[in-house]
Amino acid sequence: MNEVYTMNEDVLKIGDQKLGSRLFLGTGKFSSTQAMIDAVKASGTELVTVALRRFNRAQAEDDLYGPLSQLKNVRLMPNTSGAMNAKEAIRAALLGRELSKSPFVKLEIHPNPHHLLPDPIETYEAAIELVKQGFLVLPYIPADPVLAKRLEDVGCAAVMPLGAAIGTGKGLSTAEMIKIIVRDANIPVVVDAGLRAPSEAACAMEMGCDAVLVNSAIAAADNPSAMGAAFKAGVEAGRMAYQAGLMPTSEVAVASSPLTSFLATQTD
Amino acid sequence: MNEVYTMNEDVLKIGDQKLGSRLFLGTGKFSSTQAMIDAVKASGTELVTVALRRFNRAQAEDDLYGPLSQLKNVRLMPNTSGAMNAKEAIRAALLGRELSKSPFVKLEIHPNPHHLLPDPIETYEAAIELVKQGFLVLPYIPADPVLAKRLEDVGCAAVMPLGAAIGTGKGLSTAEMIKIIVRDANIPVVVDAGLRAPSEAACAMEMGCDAVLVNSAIAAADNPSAMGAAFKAGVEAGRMAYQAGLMPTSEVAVASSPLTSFLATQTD
Amino acid sequence: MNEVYTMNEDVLKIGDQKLGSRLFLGTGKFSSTQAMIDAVKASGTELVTVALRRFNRAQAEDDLYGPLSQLKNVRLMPNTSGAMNAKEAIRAALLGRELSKSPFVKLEIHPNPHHLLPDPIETYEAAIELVKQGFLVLPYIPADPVLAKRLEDVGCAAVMPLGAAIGTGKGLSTAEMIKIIVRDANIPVVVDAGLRAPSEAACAMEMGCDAVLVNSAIAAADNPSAMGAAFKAGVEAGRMAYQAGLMPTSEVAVASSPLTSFLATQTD
Amino acid sequence: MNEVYTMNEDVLKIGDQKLGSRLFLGTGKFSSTQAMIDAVKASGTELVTVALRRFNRAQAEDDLYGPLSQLKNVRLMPNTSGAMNAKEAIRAALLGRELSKSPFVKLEIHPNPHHLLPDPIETYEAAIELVKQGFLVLPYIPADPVLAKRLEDVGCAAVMPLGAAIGTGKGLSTAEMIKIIVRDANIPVVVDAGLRAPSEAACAMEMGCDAVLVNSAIAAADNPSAMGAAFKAGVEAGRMAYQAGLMPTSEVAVASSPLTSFLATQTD
Amino acid sequence: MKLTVNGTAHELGGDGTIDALLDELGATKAHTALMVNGNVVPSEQWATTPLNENDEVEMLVFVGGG
Amino acid sequence: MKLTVNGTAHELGGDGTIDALLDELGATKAHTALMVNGNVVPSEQWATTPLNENDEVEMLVFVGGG
Amino acid sequence: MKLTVNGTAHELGGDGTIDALLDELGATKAHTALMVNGNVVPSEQWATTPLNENDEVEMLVFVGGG
Amino acid sequence: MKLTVNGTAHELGGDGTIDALLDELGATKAHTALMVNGNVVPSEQWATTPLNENDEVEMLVFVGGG
Repeated sequence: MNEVYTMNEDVLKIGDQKLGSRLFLGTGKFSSTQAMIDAVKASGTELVTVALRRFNRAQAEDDLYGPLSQLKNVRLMPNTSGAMNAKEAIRAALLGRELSKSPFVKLEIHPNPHHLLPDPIETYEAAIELVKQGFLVLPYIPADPVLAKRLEDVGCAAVMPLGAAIGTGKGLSTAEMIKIIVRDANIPVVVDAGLRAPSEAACAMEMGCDAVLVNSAIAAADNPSAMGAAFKAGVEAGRMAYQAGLMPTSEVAVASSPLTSFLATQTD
Repeated sequence: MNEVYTMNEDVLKIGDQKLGSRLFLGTGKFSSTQAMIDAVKASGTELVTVALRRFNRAQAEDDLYGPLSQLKNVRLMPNTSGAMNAKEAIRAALLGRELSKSPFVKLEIHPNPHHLLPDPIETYEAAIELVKQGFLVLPYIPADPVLAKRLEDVGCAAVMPLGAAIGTGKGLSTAEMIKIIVRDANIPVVVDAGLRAPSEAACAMEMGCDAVLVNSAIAAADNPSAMGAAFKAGVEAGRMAYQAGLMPTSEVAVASSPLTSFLATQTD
Repeated sequence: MNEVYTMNEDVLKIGDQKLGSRLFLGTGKFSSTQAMIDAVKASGTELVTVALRRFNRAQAEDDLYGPLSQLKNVRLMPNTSGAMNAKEAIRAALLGRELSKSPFVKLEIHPNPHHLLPDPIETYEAAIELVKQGFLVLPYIPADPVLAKRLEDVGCAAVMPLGAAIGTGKGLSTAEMIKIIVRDANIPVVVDAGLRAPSEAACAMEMGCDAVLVNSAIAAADNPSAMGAAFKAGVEAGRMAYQAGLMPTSEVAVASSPLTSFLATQTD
Repeated sequence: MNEVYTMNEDVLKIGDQKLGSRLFLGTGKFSSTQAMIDAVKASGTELVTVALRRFNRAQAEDDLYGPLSQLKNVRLMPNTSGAMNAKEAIRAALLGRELSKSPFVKLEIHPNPHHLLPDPIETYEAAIELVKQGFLVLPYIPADPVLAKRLEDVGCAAVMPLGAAIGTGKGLSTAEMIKIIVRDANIPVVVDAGLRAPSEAACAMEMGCDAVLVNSAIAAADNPSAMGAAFKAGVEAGRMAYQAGLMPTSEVAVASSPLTSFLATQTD
Repeated sequence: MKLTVNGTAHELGGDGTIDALLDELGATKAHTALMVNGNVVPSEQWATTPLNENDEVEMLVFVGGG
Repeated sequence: MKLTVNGTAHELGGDGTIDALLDELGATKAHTALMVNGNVVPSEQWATTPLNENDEVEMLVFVGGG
Repeated sequence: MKLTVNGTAHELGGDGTIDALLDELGATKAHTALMVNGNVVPSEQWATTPLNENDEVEMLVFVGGG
Repeated sequence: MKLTVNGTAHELGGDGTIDALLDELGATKAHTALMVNGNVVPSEQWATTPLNENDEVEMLVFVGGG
């Protein structure tokens, strides 16, 4: 199929890593591990995020190490959720790398549980240290073009501005700022958090974003696996459209049919 | 692939006709007949619109009868463009049927060339007559829920409310009214005109629309064929998402990772 | 005050009638007649709508004839609510005129109680007859530019396109179509239904609308009288801005301060 | 007049300072000093921003010290425009205070002339120092709720999140984030930059913002003085509406007129 | 005589005019509009207009409306 | 005989049928729809339908349209 | 020896190494990351790293996260 | 003495104070803020503050700004 062919050739590079899919998946909030695994497969993602939690013998079934390690062609990106400041985030990143042996880290520092929005000051400080320690740092950030540029300047592998607060499903509420981030960035821009529908993922890609990270929208769908496939198609649609070049908008109507007046006869 | 499988089973019925694709294509504005044919193929559409124009020996290459008749699995839907009133539209419909032998007619009556917006009064009158004459009538209409319902009541096979004025690319500017039309309709609802991007087509499908009709967005793209494929994916993404059940939105953030505080140590 | 002075000179003409305020008020949904009267006064409106209901001795206090007739400088515009078709609307208009002795009629025909959206076919038919009978007809219509033009052509005194469904408070959901109606109209355009906030009323006026009709937003506010004053200010703000000429938008930032670099010293 | 009375009582406190108007004005971009003075008067503002520029004998007429010092009841808020980092911003603030003898400083650090968006890291650092030096610091910031909270925590007198990039007139593009800032803030929230129309200023106030800062929209209007009056009315409208309590929105229509069916007769 | 007034059966006495009906029902004439069998009857004619058996009468007043 | 074809004056020779007109103008019959004085004429009737002086003929083909 | 493991008091026996602790608690070593007093300890060192009285140990596993 | 004033070379005469410089350049003192080598100098000190060879002086006034 035309578009699949396009997709195969359209590799996303993050640092020295190559990904064949521009859809990243979060693994939280699923009703079961199996539902998560099915959605990951249907989505075609090659990069999934995971979180760390204290070992608890009584909840062994929550341990995703086993199930995820069986997925072919899917890499792990541990996040630093729970970190309230740079020091804690660095600790979380080091722990995550110990387990995942992955170069990727999703740097997230959100001190306020009510909105889970990222702290730009702590995130900036942590990013500098994690880059020094050899991580491919993908920070979850506010849609702040100057912050995004400064994180690029200190060596982050990508930036992940939010579309809206985690789990709200309010979509690309920050679109105007994301457009500026994309225009100025020399590293991949990934929209993270807030997306609810494939149309929003497609829109982010049409704006020139390089990828999107989705979790709640898929995990909380009535049918997570079908929604994973829907987001896969949406991301591909948006990416293809970006490459195909969208028509310009117009203030006045432009006919798509001839407006000849053969229909009126002199006898009318 | 999961979604392709879904699509295959998800047949759209208009009157007694069945269509495997929920993307309808207009054939106007393309730079060449070949560009149009390629886009039609890439889009996977099974229903394309055509217009009537006076025969002109000097412009024989504009005659699409030949090229279109070679496309397999693609049916024609002649439109009534150029009609200024019900009488002219009925004439155009009859002429189109003579040539196409197709039951479909896109009923469009837009007296004002500046905005090409449909006339509800003439459209309603013409629809009644064309239904009597056995057409599958698909009227291009303003996003007017009462008009849509009345057209359903007089026997139209589907209604095609506009998203925005033809060729403006302003997208789903009438979304609130289209949602009401979809909620009340017992016949297919097709968004026609105004769509610029696959994300907008996906959004229309997520809202529960049954199909979209696209022309300018594909014909005026830098790469019409790739854009045709992009719209195909967008329509499928939106349709799958509608069937998979979108998550609800939330006013407050909902964490997708555990927020345990193992990261702070007593020594911090 | 500058703007009040402007307002005084900025008379709105509907047919041969002159109005000093561009805010029309509906009188329904108020918690009490006194609350309604207070809101009418605070709003500075000079035109209020009223409905007809069967006489019921037990509910004499609902009879607004007395209270409204005591308001100076406020004219009545009976509506035709409850009418399911043209014939009933004409009847309602005649009854309203008997009581109000007013030339104004708000022509509303909305057969569906679930969305209360207007019927374009019946409204058009009724408008023709009511114009013949000497009314100043202000039809409540969908935001349909061709219908609006046809109603102007048959002699309506103004058109009142909806912003959103009555009572939903969804604001100017039909803005794109209303802009086209305004651009083409030679009679006043009044946004009716859907407005929730003074900012939306201001926006309608900035778009070039001639007035707005508000009911639910004021009647259902915590403080209807203060909200009446707020809408008064909003309408005046929008009207003044329209006359003052809004700045154009820009895709790139335009500095409002000099960007001289005196702040960096050679010793930095 | 009701609303004026309300306004008089509705004092805005910034630190220990009291302001009777919730509209702040920038003084840049006006076609002439007189045009600026007239707009300031018409707007009713009590706080205007000014910038510093190198003395140039040949452009003595640009010196606003004289004209502004003659305005009664208008205080100055020097800005730090031109500063590329915290050190330069602190310098600019000290210079501004020397001249203005005003406690207010608009802290703005925007290194990129293409979008003039603020630098959160430098702004945070400068704010800490300027608070120590006794300023009432009003930082111009991205619409970043965590940054806003941290600036409150270090003693800023208010925060001024942007609606859109300076001079673009794109309005409240960051509305979703501004709502969160307002919900969490214990200091005044002032929307700065991006506003183009009084309706947008009204909307910011309806969202619960405490004031707005406007420059381009007034300076670049066809009639700046009339636009100043329009923004005055818009800000008052939005503030009154916020205090009056906006109606909730509804997914279904809610009638404002009785829907009794007296109009149909048995003989119909 | 038997009438239907605002959808309800009503037995009218007096001289059988519209005025008589309004008096019986205690309606304020200046606040009332009236329709007989679907036709509006102007108030000037109420004193002189006789009602007939089985007439459908609608008596209406202004109430709040948008 | 004098006709108006697609808005232009045309002198028709031959046997004066629609078929003759189409041949003269070099139209591909299978790709053409035709209307005489506002009435659609099905192709089956072209061979046998005579045209008359001053008839208004419209000959139409499919072109790109949305 | 007395430890705090994942925030809870724990009395460790065995040879007092991290390995001993993991065995006691039945953790799958390959699925576990570990921190002592805020410092990450690579798994290669678990067999040989002795724990000390009052050490704060955090044992962590991967769970679903966004 | 040689100074750099607002980025431009300037040869200062007089008593070499800031006041002297302002007088030379015709600046209105009450409308001017001043910085020497990056340090703000309050106006009270202008009469008594001597400038030195190669000092960088910035003289600033208020202009329109947002």
